Amino acid sequence: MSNAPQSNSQSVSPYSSQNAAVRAELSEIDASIRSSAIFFTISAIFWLLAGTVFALIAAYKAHEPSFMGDSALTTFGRMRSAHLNAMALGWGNNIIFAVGLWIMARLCRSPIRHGGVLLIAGAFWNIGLTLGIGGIIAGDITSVEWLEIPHYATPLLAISYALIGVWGIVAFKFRKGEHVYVSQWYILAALFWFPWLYVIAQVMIIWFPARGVVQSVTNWWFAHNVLGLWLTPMALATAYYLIPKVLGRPIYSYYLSVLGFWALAIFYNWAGVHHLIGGPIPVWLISAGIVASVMMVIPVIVVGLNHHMSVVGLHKEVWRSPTLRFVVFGAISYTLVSLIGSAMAVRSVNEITHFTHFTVGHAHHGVYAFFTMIMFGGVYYMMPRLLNREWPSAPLIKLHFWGSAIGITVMVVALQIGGWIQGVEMNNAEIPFLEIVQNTMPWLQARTVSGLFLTVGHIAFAVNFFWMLFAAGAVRAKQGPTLLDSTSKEGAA
Amino acid sequence: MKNLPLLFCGIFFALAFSFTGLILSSNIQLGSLTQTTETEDENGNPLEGEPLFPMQSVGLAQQGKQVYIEMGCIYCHTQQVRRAGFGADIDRNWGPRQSVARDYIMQDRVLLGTMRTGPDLMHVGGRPLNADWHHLHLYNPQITSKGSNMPPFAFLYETRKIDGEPSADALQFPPNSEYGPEGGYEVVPTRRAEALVEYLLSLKLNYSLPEAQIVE
Amino acid sequence: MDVDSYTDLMPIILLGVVFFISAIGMLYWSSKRGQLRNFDDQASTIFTDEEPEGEISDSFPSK
Amino acid sequence: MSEEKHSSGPHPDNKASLEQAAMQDEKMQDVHAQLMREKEEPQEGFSPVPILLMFLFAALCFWGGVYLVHYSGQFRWDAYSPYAKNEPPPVVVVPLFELGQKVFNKQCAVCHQPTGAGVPGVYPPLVGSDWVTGHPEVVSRVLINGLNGAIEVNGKTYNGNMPAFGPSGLNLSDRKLAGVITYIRQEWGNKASDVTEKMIADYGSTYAGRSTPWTAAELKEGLGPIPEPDPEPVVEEAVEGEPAEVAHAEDPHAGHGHTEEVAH
Repeated sequence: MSNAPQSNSQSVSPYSSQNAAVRAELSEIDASIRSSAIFFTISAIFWLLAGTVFALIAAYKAHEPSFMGDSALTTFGRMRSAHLNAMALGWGNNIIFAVGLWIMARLCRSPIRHGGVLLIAGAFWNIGLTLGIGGIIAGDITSVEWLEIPHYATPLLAISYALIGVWGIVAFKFRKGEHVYVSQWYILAALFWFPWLYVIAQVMIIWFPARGVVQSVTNWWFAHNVLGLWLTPMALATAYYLIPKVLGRPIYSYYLSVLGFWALAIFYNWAGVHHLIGGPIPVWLISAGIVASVMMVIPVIVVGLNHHMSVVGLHKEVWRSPTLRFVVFGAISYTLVSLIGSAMAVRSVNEITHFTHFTVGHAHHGVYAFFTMIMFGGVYYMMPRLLNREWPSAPLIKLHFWGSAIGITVMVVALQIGGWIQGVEMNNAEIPFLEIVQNTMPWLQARTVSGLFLTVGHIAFAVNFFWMLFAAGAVRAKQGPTLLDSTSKEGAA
Repeated sequence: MKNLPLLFCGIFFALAFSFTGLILSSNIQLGSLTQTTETEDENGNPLEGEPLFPMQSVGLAQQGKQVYIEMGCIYCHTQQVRRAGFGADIDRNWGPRQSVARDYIMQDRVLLGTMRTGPDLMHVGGRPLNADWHHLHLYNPQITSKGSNMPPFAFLYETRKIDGEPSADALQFPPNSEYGPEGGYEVVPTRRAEALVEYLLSLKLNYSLPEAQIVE
Repeated sequence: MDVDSYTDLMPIILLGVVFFISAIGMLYWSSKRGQLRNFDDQASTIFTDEEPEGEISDSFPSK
Repeated sequence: MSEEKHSSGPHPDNKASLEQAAMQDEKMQDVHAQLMREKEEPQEGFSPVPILLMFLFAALCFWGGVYLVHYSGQFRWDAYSPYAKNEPPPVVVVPLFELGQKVFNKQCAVCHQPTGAGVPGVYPPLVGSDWVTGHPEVVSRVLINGLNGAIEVNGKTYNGNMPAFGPSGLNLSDRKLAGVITYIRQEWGNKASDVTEKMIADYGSTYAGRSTPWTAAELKEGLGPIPEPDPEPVVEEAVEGEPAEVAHAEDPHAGHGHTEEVAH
């Protein structure tokens, strides 16, 4: 890999004769969303680190059960749930509110209105989440997967989320440009879907519990759609925006992106029931879930093709750009994880993988290798434009990339091999259960090791970020001029 | 698409489509299931005089379920038995038959679970494991199942000095086991431990339902 | 396929049909309004003169 | 407002020269001016979706439809198996001996060991124990109500307590009790007669009231007659008197194969 490229202070093409109004408008947009985007990014990184700590505890406890086993607060069930909520609602939502809304603001071509609303809502979101995760650890966990936050914290989350959702729609309403770029569809759809999902799930499971198994159908309709209709569209929106933007080349086929968007909207919705294959629900529900999960191959191939064709021929640039290194890693992972997901939904495969670590590996493959890596890329692109500063250290970015990439690859491979073995052995009644537990131990230990890699990556990311945010040195080191000129254009390789 | 209304309608219908198709329809089909007898008469009503299943869990077992929820047991244990021929749940005597929707209608929180790091517990009460075994297992799983990766729940138990006679419900540790208390002390389950074990023992799938007969 | 098993799903099927018809209607209306024409130039809306098409706009910070 | 883009032919330079030559006279120039201001012709704007993709999607949709309808169990709420047809699942009757073996391995092997040898000093053996192979009522009592206190088996005394498996205890069905007793009376070289579900039902009803486990002494008293359909040593060809509970398809002898060659 080429060593640090030559300094990027001098921009290649002469300062183009852009009239001041349009230039000012773009910088105004970035300025208007700067405070909220930075606030969300900071809280996102805080939750990322907190979630990583919970993850390490839970992963280590998986093969050393007596570790921190003497108090109810740190029992495995609560640590895992705290990790899940810290990551999904803490890191995931905050970084979406940062990167996603920044992209929305930019594409709406108009400075955002009432930025303050975002800040207030963001503050409530983080307070609610802290209260919620504290509640989980204290023992008020609801033991409903993806909805573990106790009832006293969820209204706070729902309201502050609705504020942000409404803000997004208002921003879209007052957009200037006539065109609606594909990222905007995805962001708008996600901003609309998540609150509806969240409110219905809360009402039908926690507040006015439905009768019997309908709770589980609702639970998994919600939980899978959090991934499919909230994290995935936001990550795809970021990829659809950053890949063409960084490479300076329009998306391969805009028509494909329309097909991809609507196919995802229709099929992903139904796929959630594949978490209950073999479970106590009518067989037609399961079959509908399986069909929808397999049909998900269509939007995945379409998006994969679209992104791939947009990158073809510029692989060196992709490798040289920190943003695209992460984003393209994420885009490739999306195709891979979705194809594995569709395969997992088929009954004969599901019979083996259903209750095993294979599913855990798949979940991390999707939520980390795809969503989180794209969001890392988004931050690497957004921050210089918000702060008018460059990232202080390239080696830290590379450390972050390799820490995360190796970590997630090791984790996914280890859990999915271990999970497959676990599944096959579990379906063979001769093998006593304790023996299966023994056989999965080495793979769980490998997962803990991969967790260390990820931690290194996250620390490198946080150090680099806060160094950029606070250290005055970074500004001096980067005497690059203001945002608009110092878009560190690479020599026209 | 260029304008908001069209985009919005599409987005709304996409989710409405799956909400009605998955949630509403399962609520229509399963939302009004009632208890019934093991076999129904020809027009589908429960037979008089026969016990109605599934039974409502009450008393200590119900409180035990709250402990089960608070400890997050569902993150390693499931409560669903897959049908014969799809996984080896019945062969592993995790239950005499497949668990069906009606088995869960009396539960205010359904705890199906999705991970089997530990065995399925739907029929754990029907297995030859008595309360003492469960208490020892919960206190420290290494006692009964060496090498298990289940965390110890010793905080549900209280180690106290024996004053005179050891109390009746003190845990019976296997002879000179390294996990037992030192001399002069005994380990007694707290109320939450007793409730949890009562709940585990109440988890039984020993009844048939019209749509799911126990076949042996 | 005994018919009576569908009766309890009838409301859902009707709702599904309504959705389907309105989806086709919207598609027809949007193509009438010309929203499905010339997609591709929308793809270039994200380029501005500061970050024009054809230029790489991100690279590793030199240190 | 965005500057006119030449039609993006691969080599824009020589295309331009062609256009220069064509537009010499003034009129052409004016017309051309209007043309120049117009936006490009709205071409269809979609690069051809690889046809292969369309075939793949069509195939997927077809598969989806077939799969959903085929494995939908007629969309019935009570259809849980993808192969659910209309009629109720066939009731498969397992011969007593096989059923007994399964029940034994599940419930009893924990203490009496799969070999039936028990644990010296702790759990009494079942192999060659006359309590087991003796009067069927004795072993049935033990299983229905349980046993505690000292019991002397093959010369050694054992002092444990056996849980009750009847209604007052772990509540095994009559059929399972009959199965497991038949199994232990005919496994590991034991040669004793079947104990049928009906016998267990009779014993069960007589001892239903009893909730305390037996002691060894009590076991021997008040034994009823051995039910005649299955006299101990003499085994007829096929047990006519019995309702043919062994109703599975093959030859009824199969279920009793053991007792035949066992007749001594």
